[in-house]
Amino acid sequence: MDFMQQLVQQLINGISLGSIYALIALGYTMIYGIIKLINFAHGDIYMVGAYIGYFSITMAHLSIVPSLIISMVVTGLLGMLIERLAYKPLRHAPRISVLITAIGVSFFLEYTSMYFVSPTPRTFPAVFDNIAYHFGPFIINGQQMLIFGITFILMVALTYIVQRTKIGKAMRAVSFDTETAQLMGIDANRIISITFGIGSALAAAGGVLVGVYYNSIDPLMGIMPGLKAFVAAVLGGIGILPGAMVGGLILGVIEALVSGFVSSTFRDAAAFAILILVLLFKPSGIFGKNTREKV
Amino acid sequence: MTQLLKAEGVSKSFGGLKAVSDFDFYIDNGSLVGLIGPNGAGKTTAFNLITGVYQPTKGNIEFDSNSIVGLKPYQITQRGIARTFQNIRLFSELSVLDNVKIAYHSHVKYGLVEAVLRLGRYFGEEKRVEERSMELLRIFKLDDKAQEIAKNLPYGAQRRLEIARALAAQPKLLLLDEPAAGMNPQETQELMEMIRWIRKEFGLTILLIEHDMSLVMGICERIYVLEYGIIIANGTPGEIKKNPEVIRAYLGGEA
Amino acid sequence: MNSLRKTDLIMLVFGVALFIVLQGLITGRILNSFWQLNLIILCINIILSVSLNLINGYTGQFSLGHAGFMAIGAYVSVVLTTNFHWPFLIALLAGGAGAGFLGFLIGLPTLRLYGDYLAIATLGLGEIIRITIMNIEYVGGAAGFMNIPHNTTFTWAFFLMLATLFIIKNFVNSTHGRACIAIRENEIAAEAMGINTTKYKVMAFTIGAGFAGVAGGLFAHCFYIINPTSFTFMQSFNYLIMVVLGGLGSITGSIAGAFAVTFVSAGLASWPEFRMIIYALMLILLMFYRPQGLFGYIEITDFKIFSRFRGGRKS
Amino acid sequence: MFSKRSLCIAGVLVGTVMLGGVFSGCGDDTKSNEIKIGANFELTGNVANYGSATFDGLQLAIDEANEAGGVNGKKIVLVKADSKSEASEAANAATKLISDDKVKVLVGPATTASVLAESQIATDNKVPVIAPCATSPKVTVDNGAVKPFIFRSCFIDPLQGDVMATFATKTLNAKTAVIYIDSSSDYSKSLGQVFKEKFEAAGGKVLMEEAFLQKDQDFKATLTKLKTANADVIFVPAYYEEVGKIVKQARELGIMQPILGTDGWDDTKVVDIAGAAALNNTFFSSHYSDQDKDVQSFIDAFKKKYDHAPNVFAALGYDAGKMLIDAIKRAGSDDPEKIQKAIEETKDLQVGTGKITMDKDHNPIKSAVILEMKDGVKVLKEKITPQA
Amino acid sequence: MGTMLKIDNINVYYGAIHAIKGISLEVGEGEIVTLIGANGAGKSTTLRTISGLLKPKSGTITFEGKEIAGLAAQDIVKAGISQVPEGRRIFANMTVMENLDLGAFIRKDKEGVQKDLKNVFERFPRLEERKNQEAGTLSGGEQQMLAMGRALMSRPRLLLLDEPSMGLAPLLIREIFSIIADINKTGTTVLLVEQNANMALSIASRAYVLETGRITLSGDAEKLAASEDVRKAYLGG
Repeated sequence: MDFMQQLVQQLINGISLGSIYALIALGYTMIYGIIKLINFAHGDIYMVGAYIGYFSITMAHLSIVPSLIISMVVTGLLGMLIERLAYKPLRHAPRISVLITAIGVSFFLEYTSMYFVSPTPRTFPAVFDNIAYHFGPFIINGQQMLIFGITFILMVALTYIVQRTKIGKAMRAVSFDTETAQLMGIDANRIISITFGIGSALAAAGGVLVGVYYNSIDPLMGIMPGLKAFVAAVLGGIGILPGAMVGGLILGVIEALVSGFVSSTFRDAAAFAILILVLLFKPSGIFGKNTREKV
Repeated sequence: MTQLLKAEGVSKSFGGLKAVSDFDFYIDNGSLVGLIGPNGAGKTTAFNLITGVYQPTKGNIEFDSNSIVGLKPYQITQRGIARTFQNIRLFSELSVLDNVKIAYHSHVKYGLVEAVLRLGRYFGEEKRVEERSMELLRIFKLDDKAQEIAKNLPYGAQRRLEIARALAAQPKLLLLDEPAAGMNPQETQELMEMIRWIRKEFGLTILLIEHDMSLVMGICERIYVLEYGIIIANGTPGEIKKNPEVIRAYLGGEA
Repeated sequence: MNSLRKTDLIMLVFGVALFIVLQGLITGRILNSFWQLNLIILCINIILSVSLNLINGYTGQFSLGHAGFMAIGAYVSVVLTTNFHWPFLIALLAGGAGAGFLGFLIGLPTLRLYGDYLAIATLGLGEIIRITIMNIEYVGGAAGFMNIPHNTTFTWAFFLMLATLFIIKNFVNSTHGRACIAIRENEIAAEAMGINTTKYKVMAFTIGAGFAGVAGGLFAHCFYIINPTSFTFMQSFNYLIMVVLGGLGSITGSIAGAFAVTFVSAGLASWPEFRMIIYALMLILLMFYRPQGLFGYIEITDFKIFSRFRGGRKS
Repeated sequence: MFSKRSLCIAGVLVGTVMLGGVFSGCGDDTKSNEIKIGANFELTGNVANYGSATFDGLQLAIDEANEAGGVNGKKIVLVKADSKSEASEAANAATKLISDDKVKVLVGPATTASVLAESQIATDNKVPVIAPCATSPKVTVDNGAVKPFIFRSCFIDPLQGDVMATFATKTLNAKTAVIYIDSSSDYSKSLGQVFKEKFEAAGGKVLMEEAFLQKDQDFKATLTKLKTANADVIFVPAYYEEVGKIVKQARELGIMQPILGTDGWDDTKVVDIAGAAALNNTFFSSHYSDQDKDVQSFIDAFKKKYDHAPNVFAALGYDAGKMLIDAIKRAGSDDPEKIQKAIEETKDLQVGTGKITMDKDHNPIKSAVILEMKDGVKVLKEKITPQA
Repeated sequence: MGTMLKIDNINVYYGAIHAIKGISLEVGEGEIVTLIGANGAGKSTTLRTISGLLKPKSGTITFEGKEIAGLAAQDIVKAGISQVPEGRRIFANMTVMENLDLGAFIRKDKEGVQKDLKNVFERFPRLEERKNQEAGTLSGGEQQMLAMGRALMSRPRLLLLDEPSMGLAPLLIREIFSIIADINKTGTTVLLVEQNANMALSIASRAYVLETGRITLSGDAEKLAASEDVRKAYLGG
């Protein structure tokens, strides 16, 4: 393979990796958008989603689609429950306390899961054949396309929900100005709760798909993807759905290129370096709007 | 009298929207000048331009015969302009005393090493700062509340504390942004006396924005009236009160 | 104003007395080496949490990269002691200086960012530092640096901790510290009071990073081996937890936070399955009932017993 | 600001912790009919799966001994401590086990760096350590000097690297190779190095060396790069979790060459993750073959207790337990120094994975096997009995 | 004319600050009542308390005979009170149409909403011209119209207006006030908070003067307009 060929194959690799980051980042960015909380537990919710999917497939012997739906629903409810129990009481507390609570929730999910499912990784059964498609010298496999497709569809669906539906308008209103939204008769608490539900369900979808794609899940699987998804969301402009998608893809492509042409051990460093550079020149991310406090 | 502050042709637009346009004004050394106008007329923007929070889109501002355009807010403060804020910006979790002590920052004469190892001038300077701060608090009748947390003070006291804090920065020109907002008539009366007194005592020049007409008319020597970012009148309180433009702008169209 | 000196003196006497008692317990074998080791770790954690508090608590800059600076200090000092046979103290200070210098270089551009953006940027910087170290074969790469002399004793840890407390307390109680606090309280007003906010943010960041470096050096000379896994962002979270648990803006709080985290961790060592679950629940519950941390903005010297000696601090 | 209630909560919290500390600090009343053994393992953190698997194996060996009436009439009690997958915490945990729980012997942790951190403390306190699966030579030998109290129950990296390099050149006739290591593991790094030396010494050529990090999920970028080298074999000395994904993704990218590995591969998870088909044409070295009769009893016992097949970590943990029990029996006492002597003299001991004899460098002499994966089943390809 | 809103001796605190010190006031059905006073006097706080954004520490608020103090903000909107907040606070990143949709958030009757939308567009033709424009790009006057239109979309029986004249040109202020009067004529009761005393008094039937959290004057709007006290309070002696 010559350089160009390798470059194209690396772009394919990067986009497929990036779709996963994007999928988790979508939920991250929604939740951040509405209560401005770095929900460090998001990656762990993704992990829980993967396990629920795993148990639906292996124990309840369901096929992939119902398992995916069950996982999304249950995890969505879990997200709402976490919001209700852990974050809502702290709505007016200092932000850093909420952040610590989020870290606490993250630890709690990781280690409670570890207690119940043991730290040993579980292997996802192969729920469908993974066909490799050859386009000339390039190889794309079915699951890669599936993940990219699902991420894209979810992003479009989510954008539709947020832009066009009543509940979506309420979300944007709460996110922009909670108090005024309340003056419109919007129950802000309910909207926040729903947003958590949707965000968590998205994370669960990500978890199940990653389980299917990489075959292996473990209780600490959410830490790095969670962090990367957050980086992706910030990169794209946190709170902005297409931003999360683009941020995720950029991150994936950067990682693939660095792994392919430099060294994979510098991959994460490169991802963070790009993030910092983008922030220095565009402090609110690629799609973000700059706002400064009014004097 | 020399002109302490002089603004010439100052304009400021925010994304095409002109907040202040072709602003010409001056403040004589030692005078007490008022800046009035309806809400949204651009008064606070004028303050922000003088103190370096905003940079003018065009025009020049001179302080003490030197241009201060392009300087950072802290540099402008160090040159001798201090201000208060319309929406009180105290260090709200700190004690009243610490609020004032912080403002002495530019005038404390000990270095980092002296501070950290508690050598040399540290104790003397800290003592001086504390004494001076307490003195200021006494002037503003806040000395008995020196150890209270600023956010727990009543509104009027917070306003006074903000002025005390601004004075601690030892300015030549003091900018007061609605100092009497939220005060009752009696408090306003006292504030008026206090502003007169500190001007004399500290040899200050004062520019103030105010809604409370009794305050403005009562103490200002000269008043600028602003509407839609343009100065529509300029004169003594007596002149301003009779100016039909001002009455229209201020009391509203239908009288 | 002699009361200030008096408070210092009392604290110093108290510190030395505490040291004599603890050292006595160690020499007398009443505290076994596990507790001795944990006391050393406690001292290190106090240095880390107090120095992070200077950045996060006092200056209000949300930094999540403390473990990175700790790593710099650790690696610089172990290279100097192990490969160049420098004296321990000099190597520690060099490690601190190295971390501080890096903090300065990094802080200058980064501190223009605000809030969560600063947090994720500093987290990223910490990870970049760690990954870079992991790729340097000279210091052992990912496997770690070995054969480090075991220089860190309780005495070293305790007195360096005391020095850190003394210096940071004095910094905070000077006009420089007040400038930092003013930035936390209201950056716009601080600037209007003539405070060069960029300068003080960078200063707090540099000093905080420097002490993290010293703590890193102490940490590294404790275990014969260090590897980059000890300096992940999870460690930075740990120090943040200590600071917030104790109360942002309170040195006493940081000490209490470090104490609580260190000993909860040690006390739960026998129940590894539940250790993290209990720890997590403790965090969540504490944030529920005391979101401002155990001590909030309050110092131990603010309590009644000390009021006779009260100096420059607020009540 | 300071409500009474919250002060109370704070007080109670701090108080409990302190009391907890004091009590656990005092509780070292060893009963005379017990022998305490410290199990210092990665039970939480990044490599918790390896640590806890090793611990499971150890636990099985101890349980068997206790059910058989104990050792020298005494019951063996395992005291667990968590090294949190971090070297410094491993040292901390070892200190606790030695000084607080007064254990006589330490077993663990699983990874080299953690054992190295622990070893000095153990040496200072004259407590023997058996490291079940730390394969780096540095664990037992430091600058040419054998560490008297440190032992292991697995073979060392040079052996495996040598075996696989020989296998590649002799059996597979490979002329070129690429090496893909886990750079966060000492194990993987030193195996990569040994393989390179031996492979090149045998006339082969290493075309490319790449690295990944523990917990990586996606290897396609680097594999795409490795594919360009088009080497005869790919050597991946790493642990099963990543290996499974690497093999799977390599085959997906059309890399069909033989992939070689080491004992870190030995877990059924590899098959689950990579899929049986992808694993065809892969070979790895390990400690035993499950077709080996001597090993069957261990595998059965393990399956009975834990409901799943043991992996290599569990097997090595079991071996460590066996070694220890044997040594205590022969020492006839729970005196750490006597146990240390006894471990040194271990000879022809039947453990879970075969027969072992301790050599002068505190490394067990045991046979190695090369296994081939055929449709998801491990098939014994070669058995290498070392020259003692 | 029945009493629609009755506030009885409420006290409201912002943290430690006692912002409202025992205010009582009444709004009769069909009236325009105005609350005037200087900055920081507590006018907005009063409106925010009625809307449920702040909870009074003591005192009662009854709306159409029902106690509403302490209800959640969305339930107060459902009860029939809508507020045009100070500074307009439109959702700047959404279109004009979306803002109006949000105003009708609590309503389920699609046809009624369509009808009200038509009414709003009739009243504010400029909003219809710009219905697909981002609200943040509107001029100050248009934003005020949007904020009012948005509040009307919930079809309130009581409309609370907080400083509708703020930052607007005189011509526009006149327009806004005639619209307020018009809205009132079509059957919506109005409680108006204003700094522009003359303007407010010109359309109101009754007025209350607020100073530092207390009501100092109240009565017939025309009489207050002529009163020297009000003039003094604004222009100084």
